[in-house]
Amino acid sequence: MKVYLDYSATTPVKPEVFNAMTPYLRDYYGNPSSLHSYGRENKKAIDTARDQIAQTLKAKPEEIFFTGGGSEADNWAIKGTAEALKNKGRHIITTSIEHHAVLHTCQHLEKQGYEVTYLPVNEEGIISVEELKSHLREDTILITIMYANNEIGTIQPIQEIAAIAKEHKVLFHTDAVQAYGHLEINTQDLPVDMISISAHKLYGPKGVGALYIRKGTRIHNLIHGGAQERKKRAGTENIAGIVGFGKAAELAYGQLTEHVNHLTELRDYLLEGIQQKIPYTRLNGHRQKRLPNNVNVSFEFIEGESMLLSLDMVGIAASSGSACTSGSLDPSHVLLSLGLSHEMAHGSLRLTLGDQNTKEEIDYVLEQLPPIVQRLRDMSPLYEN
Amino acid sequence: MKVYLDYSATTPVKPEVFNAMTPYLRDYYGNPSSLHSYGRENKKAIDTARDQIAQTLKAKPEEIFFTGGGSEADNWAIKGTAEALKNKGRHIITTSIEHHAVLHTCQHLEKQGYEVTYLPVNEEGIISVEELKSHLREDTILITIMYANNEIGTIQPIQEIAAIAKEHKVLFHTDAVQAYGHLEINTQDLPVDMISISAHKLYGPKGVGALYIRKGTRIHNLIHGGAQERKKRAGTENIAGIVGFGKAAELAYGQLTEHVNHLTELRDYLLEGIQQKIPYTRLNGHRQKRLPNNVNVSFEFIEGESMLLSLDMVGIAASSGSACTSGSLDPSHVLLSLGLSHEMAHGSLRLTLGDQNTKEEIDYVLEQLPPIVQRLRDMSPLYEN
Amino acid sequence: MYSEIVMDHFTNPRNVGEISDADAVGQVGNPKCGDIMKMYFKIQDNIIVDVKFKTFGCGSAIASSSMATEMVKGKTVEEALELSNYEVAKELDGLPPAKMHCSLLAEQAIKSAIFDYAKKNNLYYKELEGFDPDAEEDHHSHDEE
Amino acid sequence: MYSEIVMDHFTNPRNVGEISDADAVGQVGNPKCGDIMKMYFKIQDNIIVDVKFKTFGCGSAIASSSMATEMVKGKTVEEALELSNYEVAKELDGLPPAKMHCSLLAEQAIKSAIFDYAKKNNLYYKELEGFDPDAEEDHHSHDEE
Ligand SMILES: Cc1ncc(COP(=O)(O)O)c(C=O)c1O
Ligand SMILES: Cc1ncc(COP(=O)(O)O)c(C=O)c1O
Ligand code: FES
Ligand code: FES
Repeated sequence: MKVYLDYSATTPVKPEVFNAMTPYLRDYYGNPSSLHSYGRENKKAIDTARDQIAQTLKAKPEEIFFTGGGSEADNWAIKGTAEALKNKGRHIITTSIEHHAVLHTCQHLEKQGYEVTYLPVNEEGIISVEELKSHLREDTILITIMYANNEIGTIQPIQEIAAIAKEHKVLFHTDAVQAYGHLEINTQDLPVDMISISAHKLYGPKGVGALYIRKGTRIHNLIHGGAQERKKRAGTENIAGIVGFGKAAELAYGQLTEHVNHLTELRDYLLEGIQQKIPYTRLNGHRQKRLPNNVNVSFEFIEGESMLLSLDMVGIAASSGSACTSGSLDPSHVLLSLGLSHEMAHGSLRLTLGDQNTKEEIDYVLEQLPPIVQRLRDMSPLYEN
Repeated sequence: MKVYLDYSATTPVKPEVFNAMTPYLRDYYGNPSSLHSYGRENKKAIDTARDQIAQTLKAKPEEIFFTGGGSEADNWAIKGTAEALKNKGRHIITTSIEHHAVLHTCQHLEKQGYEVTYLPVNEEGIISVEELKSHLREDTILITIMYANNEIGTIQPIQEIAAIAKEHKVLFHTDAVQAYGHLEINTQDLPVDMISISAHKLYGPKGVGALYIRKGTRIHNLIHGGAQERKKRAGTENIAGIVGFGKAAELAYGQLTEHVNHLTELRDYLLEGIQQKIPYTRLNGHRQKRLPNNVNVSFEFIEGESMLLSLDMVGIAASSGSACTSGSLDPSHVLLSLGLSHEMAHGSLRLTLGDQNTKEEIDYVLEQLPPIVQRLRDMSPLYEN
Repeated sequence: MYSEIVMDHFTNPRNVGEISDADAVGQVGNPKCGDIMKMYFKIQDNIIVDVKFKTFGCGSAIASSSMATEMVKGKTVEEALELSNYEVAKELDGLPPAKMHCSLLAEQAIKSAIFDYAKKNNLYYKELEGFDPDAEEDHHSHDEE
Repeated sequence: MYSEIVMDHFTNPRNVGEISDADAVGQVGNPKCGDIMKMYFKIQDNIIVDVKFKTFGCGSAIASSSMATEMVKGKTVEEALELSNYEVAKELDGLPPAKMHCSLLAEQAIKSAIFDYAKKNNLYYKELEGFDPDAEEDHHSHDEE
């Protein structure tokens, strides 16, 4: 049996999305910036996708700017506003559990003379709104806090954070790459200025994302050049990718409730099964305030990569820490932020669910996982029977 | 008859390229950074594409970094080195006819305290190597000069420029987005440090490009985050796009001579036909030192957009100025740099050829174009019969 | 991008040409931003009985000239002075936002011709107060943010 | 990513376990970078007659332990001291560059066990000069540029 449980790393492209994309790879090839009819087809397609995405966020189409992915959107939001507002101030507030696209960007800005506050999180991965308030300064120009975490699925109190930002007239950006497609995000109710999203997390193609920029927000370009994206993001548009993103967004939000119910049910079944069958297990993240598709547990005494290898050998794809950091061997900064010891952080397993998963697959995982953990524990010098 | 003559704006995706891409949209969906087998398939595919592109440039695979397009590559090369070398100096040399991805990036850097010299070009669009030398300073950190121009197809004396840069130990970047796929670029003979290329100009998909960075070149990241692209360019990879790029590059350089011969023949036939049939016509750019697929002419007394509209109505797709700038109504900065008057710059027509064009198509253009020009001239207050 | 009416007026522009013994000739625009429009009026008893135009400009400039000449033909001079570019654009079934200024060129060309007529005939029109036919307006300001 | 031999030693590691009456016990690694390796030797007449290991670490650490124990079994103490991580990696049919340090861990674990043996028996080995079994080496330095 093959079971893919790494949907937070990336999702397969839905057949409907693939079908929507192919004409733009095969048949229509004009440059959307061109005047002739070849270009116009493509321009229309981009407009449609922009509308589709705007609708899911209850935003205006002209507030959606396509990018080459979630990382570019994060970099743009942060560097673009830092640069635009540098005469106003150079203090940025973020959290210690952001994705590297935010974290490394902030660290880069620190080298350029900006000051960054990294808010800690509690044991369950949630920041304190009071603490956020206490760090606001005269020269704070940006708050960037992720909507939901990619490793532990924890959802932050975004509504409250946004209200504080608004009250203090500080720009607020949220990395919603993981939240988008799982949670309702309504820019009419939520006073957020910028939102990063990425197609390949919701059954769209890789290499395309978007930044929502509320009208009137001052931001410099990250990629200068041609007049694409209303002069805010240069480069010939990845049309097929954009069309796929639009379609994927429409599908995701068209069936959000069913999707979330299905995932939540499987998630709870999986989590409870693991906790029942494997002793010395810790749930990472908040039990309720978490993405419907995220299970993240640490098994004491064993290490993640060997677990992943063993799971892979029985056809189960999972991750330990985030996929993006697995090129590195350091324990996850998110898990360390929760207060986990290095050993516990190393022993983490992330299982993230998707549309295609079934109860039978979960049963298979619950059958395969315990002996794997036991075998590795038996080999571990940290484990005493 | 429909005739597409806007290949420099963008090309259709070749069927072989499309076929190479589809499995990566439809079947393989792992994240290449993941440890499990789903990810590995994709990792291999990226490695293959990197090899394919490295081979066309006689470069090492680890010198190729994928980006979201040519514009991103240009921005990265220029900002990334400017930032890395800012303590060494802040002077950059470029030309007045660069693509906006270079030009606007340089202008942006000027606002950040850098100094930029924009070398003029002669009537045929070529810079003077002597002039370049005379502008080199102690604090010059980068020369960025395009290989071949996107509007007028002019090819710069890159070999000489690179030699000068090397001699003076200044980094040299070239925007080869238009040259790549048309000219041999051999990084073993050419001492260039960075090269920007883009897939959609050589029958690959839109939204993917690459920056060649010679080993040892100091450059900061433009997009920070995950460890992708050897930690130099964050973001989940656009795998299908990258696979398509690799395939397109391989195909282009596998049949370069035939391709170039075919284009050159058609180009000369088209150009000579136009010059014969339409009086008051000026060839823009150098007659010999030009891309094999580029015809750029100015028709006195008339304006470009109305010409494009008229051509579009008889099925001919062309451009006036570059596609990327046609969102703007200003006359092309490239043509103005050649010394053209504003009216002449406005009356320019760019016809760029591709693989699919035939002599019959060119004959059709040569039949349709003269009456269109005549009709518009008859309407023009500048034209006296 | 363009409406059918625009395309019709672009393809078959009405009133193209010159009037050699015109009572009023106006030219506006600036080759710098690529658009020049020239209008010729034949005026009898304060009525515009004939109009011709020549335009160096984009498709929407040509269509606007054509439509504007049709709209002022048969009108009194005063009525012609009241024609706004919005009305021209409306008759064309709309123009893209970036192309509204092309219709303004047509409004200005009409005003310019009447300015010439007033000068030649020593007439005064309130609507032309402050009108400078040689003003180098920048029709091409971008909505850059 | 891993060779077949690595996968074989990972799946069926040889010599896993402990030796309760071991003559030499060594432990290296640092939980900070996630890897701990513990080795037990039974030594008779200067020959390593039995070896066991326990490893908390990645797949290649487990495979390296398994292979290294196989390689030193039956060797003299001096021969075991000469075993380098390159040889271990080579026997495994290679390791990815980022995983070479895991094989180093095995080399170090062997040295650490012999260090223990030397201490207990008052022996001197030139190869162990300067060896510190508690050194906190950072096995995870990245080749960041
Ligand atoms: C010379 C040149 N440089 C850069 C670019 C930008 O490439 P892309 O559209 O892939 O961002 C283009 C084409 O648009 C170009 O012609
Ligand atoms: C929370 C979060 N932010 C940003 C990203 C980066 O998105 P992308 O891979 O599209 O660049 C990811 C996923 O990799 C993510 O999970
Ligand atoms: S007349 Fe200037 S663009 Fe239309
Ligand atoms: S033991 Fe540290 S990663 Fe292999």
